[in-house]
Amino acid sequence: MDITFTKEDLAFRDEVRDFFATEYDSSVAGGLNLATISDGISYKEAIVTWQKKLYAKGWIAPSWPVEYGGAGWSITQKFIFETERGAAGIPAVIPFGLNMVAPVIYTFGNEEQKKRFLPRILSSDDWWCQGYSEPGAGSDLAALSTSADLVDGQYLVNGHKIWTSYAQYADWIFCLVRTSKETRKQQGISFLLIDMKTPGISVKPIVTIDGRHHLNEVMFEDVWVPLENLIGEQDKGWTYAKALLAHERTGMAEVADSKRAFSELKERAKHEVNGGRAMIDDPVFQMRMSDVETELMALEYTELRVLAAMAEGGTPGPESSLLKIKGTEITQSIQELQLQLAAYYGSGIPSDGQKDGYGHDFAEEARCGYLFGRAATIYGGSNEVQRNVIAKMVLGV
Amino acid sequence: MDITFTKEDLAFRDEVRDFFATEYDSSVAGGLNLATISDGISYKEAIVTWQKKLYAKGWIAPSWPVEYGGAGWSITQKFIFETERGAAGIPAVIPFGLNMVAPVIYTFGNEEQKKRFLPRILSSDDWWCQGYSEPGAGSDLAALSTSADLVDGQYLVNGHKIWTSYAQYADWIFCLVRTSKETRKQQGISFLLIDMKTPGISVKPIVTIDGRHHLNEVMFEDVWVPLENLIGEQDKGWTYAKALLAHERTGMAEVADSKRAFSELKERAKHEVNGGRAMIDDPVFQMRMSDVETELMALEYTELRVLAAMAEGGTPGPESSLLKIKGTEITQSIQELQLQLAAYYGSGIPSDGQKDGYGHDFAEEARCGYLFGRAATIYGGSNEVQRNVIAKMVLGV
Amino acid sequence: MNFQLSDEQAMLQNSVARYIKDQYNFDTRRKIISSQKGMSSELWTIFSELGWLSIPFSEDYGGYGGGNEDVAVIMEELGKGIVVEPFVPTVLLFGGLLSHCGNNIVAADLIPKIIEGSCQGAFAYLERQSRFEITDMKTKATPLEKGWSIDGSKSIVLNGSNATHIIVAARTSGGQHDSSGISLFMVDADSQGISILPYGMMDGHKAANIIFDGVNVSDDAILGSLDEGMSIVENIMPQVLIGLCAESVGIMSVLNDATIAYTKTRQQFGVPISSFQALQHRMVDNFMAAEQARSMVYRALCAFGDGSLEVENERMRSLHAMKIAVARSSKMIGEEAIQIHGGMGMTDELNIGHYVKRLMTINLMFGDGDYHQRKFNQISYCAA
Amino acid sequence: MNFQLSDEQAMLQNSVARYIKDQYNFDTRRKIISSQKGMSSELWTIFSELGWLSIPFSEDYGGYGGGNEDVAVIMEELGKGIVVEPFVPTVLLFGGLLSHCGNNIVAADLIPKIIEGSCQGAFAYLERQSRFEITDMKTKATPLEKGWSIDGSKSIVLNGSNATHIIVAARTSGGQHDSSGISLFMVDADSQGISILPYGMMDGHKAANIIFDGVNVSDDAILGSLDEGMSIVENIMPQVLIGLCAESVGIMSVLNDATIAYTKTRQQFGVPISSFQALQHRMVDNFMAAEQARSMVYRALCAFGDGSLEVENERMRSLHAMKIAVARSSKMIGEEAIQIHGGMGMTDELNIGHYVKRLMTINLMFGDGDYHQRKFNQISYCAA
Repeated sequence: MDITFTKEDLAFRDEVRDFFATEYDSSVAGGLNLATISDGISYKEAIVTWQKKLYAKGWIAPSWPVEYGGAGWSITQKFIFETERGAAGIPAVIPFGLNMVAPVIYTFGNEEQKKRFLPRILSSDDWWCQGYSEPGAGSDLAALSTSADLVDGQYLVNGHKIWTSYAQYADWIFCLVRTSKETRKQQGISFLLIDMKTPGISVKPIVTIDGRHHLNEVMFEDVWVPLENLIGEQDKGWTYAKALLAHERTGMAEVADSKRAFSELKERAKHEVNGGRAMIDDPVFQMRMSDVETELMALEYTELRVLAAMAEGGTPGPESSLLKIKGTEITQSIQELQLQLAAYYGSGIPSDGQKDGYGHDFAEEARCGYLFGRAATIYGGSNEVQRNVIAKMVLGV
Repeated sequence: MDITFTKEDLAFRDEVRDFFATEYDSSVAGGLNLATISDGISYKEAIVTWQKKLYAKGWIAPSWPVEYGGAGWSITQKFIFETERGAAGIPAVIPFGLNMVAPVIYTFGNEEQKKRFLPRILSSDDWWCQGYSEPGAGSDLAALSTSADLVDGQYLVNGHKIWTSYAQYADWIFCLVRTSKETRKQQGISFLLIDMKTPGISVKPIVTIDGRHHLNEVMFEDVWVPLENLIGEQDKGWTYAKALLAHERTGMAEVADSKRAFSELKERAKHEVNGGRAMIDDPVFQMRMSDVETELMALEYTELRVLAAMAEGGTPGPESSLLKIKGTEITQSIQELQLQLAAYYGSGIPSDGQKDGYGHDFAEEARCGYLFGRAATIYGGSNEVQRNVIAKMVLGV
Repeated sequence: MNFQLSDEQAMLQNSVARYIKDQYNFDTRRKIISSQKGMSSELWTIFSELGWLSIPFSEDYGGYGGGNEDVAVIMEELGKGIVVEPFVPTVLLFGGLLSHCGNNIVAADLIPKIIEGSCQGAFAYLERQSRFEITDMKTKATPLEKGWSIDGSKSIVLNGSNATHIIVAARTSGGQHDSSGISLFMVDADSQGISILPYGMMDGHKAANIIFDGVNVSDDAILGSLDEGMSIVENIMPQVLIGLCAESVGIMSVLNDATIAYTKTRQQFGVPISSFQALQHRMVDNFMAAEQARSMVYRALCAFGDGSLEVENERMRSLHAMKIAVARSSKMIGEEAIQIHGGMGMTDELNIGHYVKRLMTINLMFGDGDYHQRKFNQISYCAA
Repeated sequence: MNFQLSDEQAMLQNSVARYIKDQYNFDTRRKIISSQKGMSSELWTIFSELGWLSIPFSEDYGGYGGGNEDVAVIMEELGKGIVVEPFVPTVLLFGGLLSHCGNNIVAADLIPKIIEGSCQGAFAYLERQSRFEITDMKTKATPLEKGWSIDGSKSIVLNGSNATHIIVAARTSGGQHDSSGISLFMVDADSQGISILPYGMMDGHKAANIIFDGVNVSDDAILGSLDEGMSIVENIMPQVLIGLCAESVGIMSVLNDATIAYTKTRQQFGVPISSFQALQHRMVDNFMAAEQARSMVYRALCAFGDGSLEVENERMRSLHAMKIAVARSSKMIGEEAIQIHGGMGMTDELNIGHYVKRLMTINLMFGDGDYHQRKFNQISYCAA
């Protein structure tokens, strides 16, 4: 059992820390604050600007195989990078291209697809979104019905995807589509890459309960997609998507981000006062804080255990569902405490000029974080479905 | 909306209070303290002694129809009686005869059965126990397999009942038995009264995790039971038993007893000290106490709402499952806090002479209460089954 | 003993329920919220005509003479429609303070106007630093040769942008944290020196931050006794809290019903999700939580009822316990309603989130669950 | 980075696990518990022969020279068998104090005897009023012309009735609540003036209340420095707590496995109850709780590991957090194991309740979850 850091590890940590301190400047940071932006484009620009800096440094996709642009880091280095990223308050990269479609492309795609798509994903020149869920196929993803019929050597796609994050910015969408209606469910599904500029695609915003526009519906009406955009074999798409799901879930623990959020919570609890006493000195609020912090401290090591096992050659198993469940529950608990700190002030939605001095200073971030944060236990396979997965695959019941 | 007390109500309260203060003397009270008794007989004697006093006063079965010995009280009077009983620390009457078999007898029994059994139940001359559960039929009661075959005008009973409280004291047992094997489940079950002295009956103690003997197995090996001991019609027993189940559950809220237990908890929290501070002054322990007390305060009114609706002519519906679930959960929460107060001292099981001065003073009651108390959410239809009942009957899902 | 509504109360309930069902659907509400005023003056007039605005006021002022129970009845139904019109700030808060201030001249002037719908009121008490200890107050009223000058900044004044009259709490003696020394002043909303910064709340209601910069008022503007303003506020709190909690109870019943209904129609893995036992048991817990919260409102109603035998301590315990129980139940029910509705529950388009946000806001008004639990503990548990 | 056992640790784990599986079944344990001594001297000798009793001791004294990880390995396996022999009181507590007291003469005398199984030790520290603040101490050692006289009463001295030697904590200066001024004395169990009142614990272990009535000891009996006894106790706490929590982790894994297995065989309504989704989800929560507790033990092991970069504050935070997490997880897992086993879980005959009672007892040793959470809060959160 060993999580000590070598001299090389410590040097790496300093390098990461320096890089973040130098490159993550306030222009980028301001644009990335979801709670305060009012203009979607500046958010996208900030993301791309930041991701291009990581790309230039060679750190944009550390987990990829080295041959495609990965960093070849040890588990310890990945842990250090994530820890420093969280501590610096830097958001994770947008996952749809880098962590979701890219592994499918480099694992199951052909050489031409790799050459065509991977470089532009690395450089953040293409923004990807995910076309999995449908109105009738949420946690029961295999019930999807968007069809792709092979007509004259091309796919004719018709259907309706939903809950698509940031489709409004996207250049490409990766979709699960039904290519065979003979068989049911998992069989007959294919994995298709679709250019968002193709005629017949329309994007309709979904405003969420935080009052913002993160999500979309994407409609396909007689959309022609070239055969070369099919990943692997037709009707085998479910296998490709599924291979990556456990991978996706391990990323959902979001320990580094929760640690950051928690330290912000502590800072705020020093300044919020009730009856003359800082909330951080309130024994009851302290218990609420340590209820969450101790769960987070445990999850940090649970994640390390999974990562260490993966480094020994294992692939993440259904245990990764634990990381998703606990990670999202902890994220939500921290958001709940942020909102509790904001108190009644958190209910008001003043415009910018009205915030200072009236208690709305941090309340909007707390409110929006809490409200949009409710989605964390719903998306990516709801926590109910994750519990089903563990019950079946781990407990064997 | 009205829960005010009339002058008559207040006079009744004083009468009840006086009666309890006078009649529930220390000899009875000592014998009824389950945690401190070492001799089963003295427990039974204490119970019977106390119940005979209630009988003499006419208060042993207030909820029975007046014609059979009930008190004809209003809901308010019942509430007052229960509240005062709890406040005085007096346990409820043993329910098997008075609250469980008696309503079946006076509702579905014939005149001869009423005359034979009801008076001796009222006077506590007969001690009854309940033969429902079997090793393969717990919460799924209808799966029971104890058989009663009609042979020469008598029933020949063979089978195995389990979890039978206080069978070691019992004169009679009321049983659900299978009289027809043709049909499945609920059909073919009959309701039979069996004299515990009948040859072929054996009782085997079950020691529970508190180290005590409350429960038993009751084995029937070729036990002959006269036809006259059958309640109502053969094969209709399930209907009779079920009619009383909701009735039984409403009694499981145990609000008055939980209020008493809570006030004892508060008393103890004044005297248990950590680092020089009484636990009752500890802000965190205060929160744990009020988490429970506020649930209890709500349940008191939930029960009143159910009782008031019953008084308006309704029968207790599946909502009574709520009283059982919440009531037992609250009871357990109070027991958990008692044990938390007892701290490490609660782990020791010293003999009587060793208790004083070493912290074991109240710990044994706390430990035994907690451990045997785990059964509350299992028996009487487990809380899981109660949730199924509400889901189906109230929510309609 | 009974918990039934009287015939009059049942009629009131019926009338409010029917009107809201017919005339206040979710689209109507959405349009009202997005309007400049954030409320409908037409509907307010109708509320007046239907007699709703007169409920808690004394017959001496032309009111219905209703009590806490009547307020609970109407508030539960307003909750079911998540009505955003300013019943709480104008009728319960502003009107309540008028009814309890002992100043018959002001009350006789303004209460009839509230009842007829021509007076909108607001109560400005909260400040940036006060959080839930509202006596933590910096706003000062300084005596002039004649009258007073008020200076300070107030946060989240409900109905602050639509109010014609504002009752403002200001310190007339003592230090920032003293519980006494606070007085209530009646000011016209268009008085010189008042700046009003309006905004919406997450529950769709309208509020404002208000700056008082040398606002001059006469001695008559003081409601009740000098320095004793907080005792008037304490007197109206039972009715205000009961009303808000009854509103929450109405909302919880809507959310639970909607969630159950949704699970019966939503298909997953080829069956309605209502058939999943894990969801069933959670919905049972939500059902029980709603019933427990309702029982607490009944308990508080009984504690503050006319014939109540409860001593003062038990009354306050019931009041705090109600707010605690409602906070606990509505957090669970709100979060579960969204979770079980899945993606749909996250959308602004569906009404679920709007009900939840009203529940959340009510929980934060006049102290959250933890705040009331601390107060409850203070009066319930001590070693002495 | 890795969390794998070394080859030696894997061998140790294997050896303990195999021995307990083969030789320490539930019936054997039941017989041991009901015996007068409440432990098996024969097995203790075998534990010695197998080298288990030497694990944490320095090679200078003939020990194995193991660290916290080795202790965790053996304790997890002892937990799986709910072994009642006094490994904690004799090896970890008594032996740990000897190892850390700095008195080489006493250590060199007694540690080899512990390792060979001929010395049973106990640590008498708890008193009636101390609860979890063990420095709340009335027992006094009064200086004599030569040596000391000890007077006082100690509660729940683990292994107190079988111990040949007892380390007793007594106040040599300061007042009842002072954290300094406590010294540790080594006394023979058969010294004049000692009365031992033995009894069983709910977890089957043996303990005693011990009265010290003018017990005379020499100056040599003091372990470490006068008045500085608590610093020795603090030094052994990490290993003691890690060991106890590892034992709980072992128990939780047994309970979860047993519960899952039971649900697969138990039929209700014609199907195994493992098919009920509500139970499935709860068993998943139990699985997660056990994993989280295990992770906390690993975290504490890393924090107190040789190459740890953690500052003192982070070490103590990890230690408290481990005890908090184990308390939280084991309360849930224990209660759920009984509940899901239904009536069977309530019986003394089944092993489930016995595992649960050991979990409960461990949670109460050296501070319950709330106690450690307060300590965690003190060093984690403050406005300054």
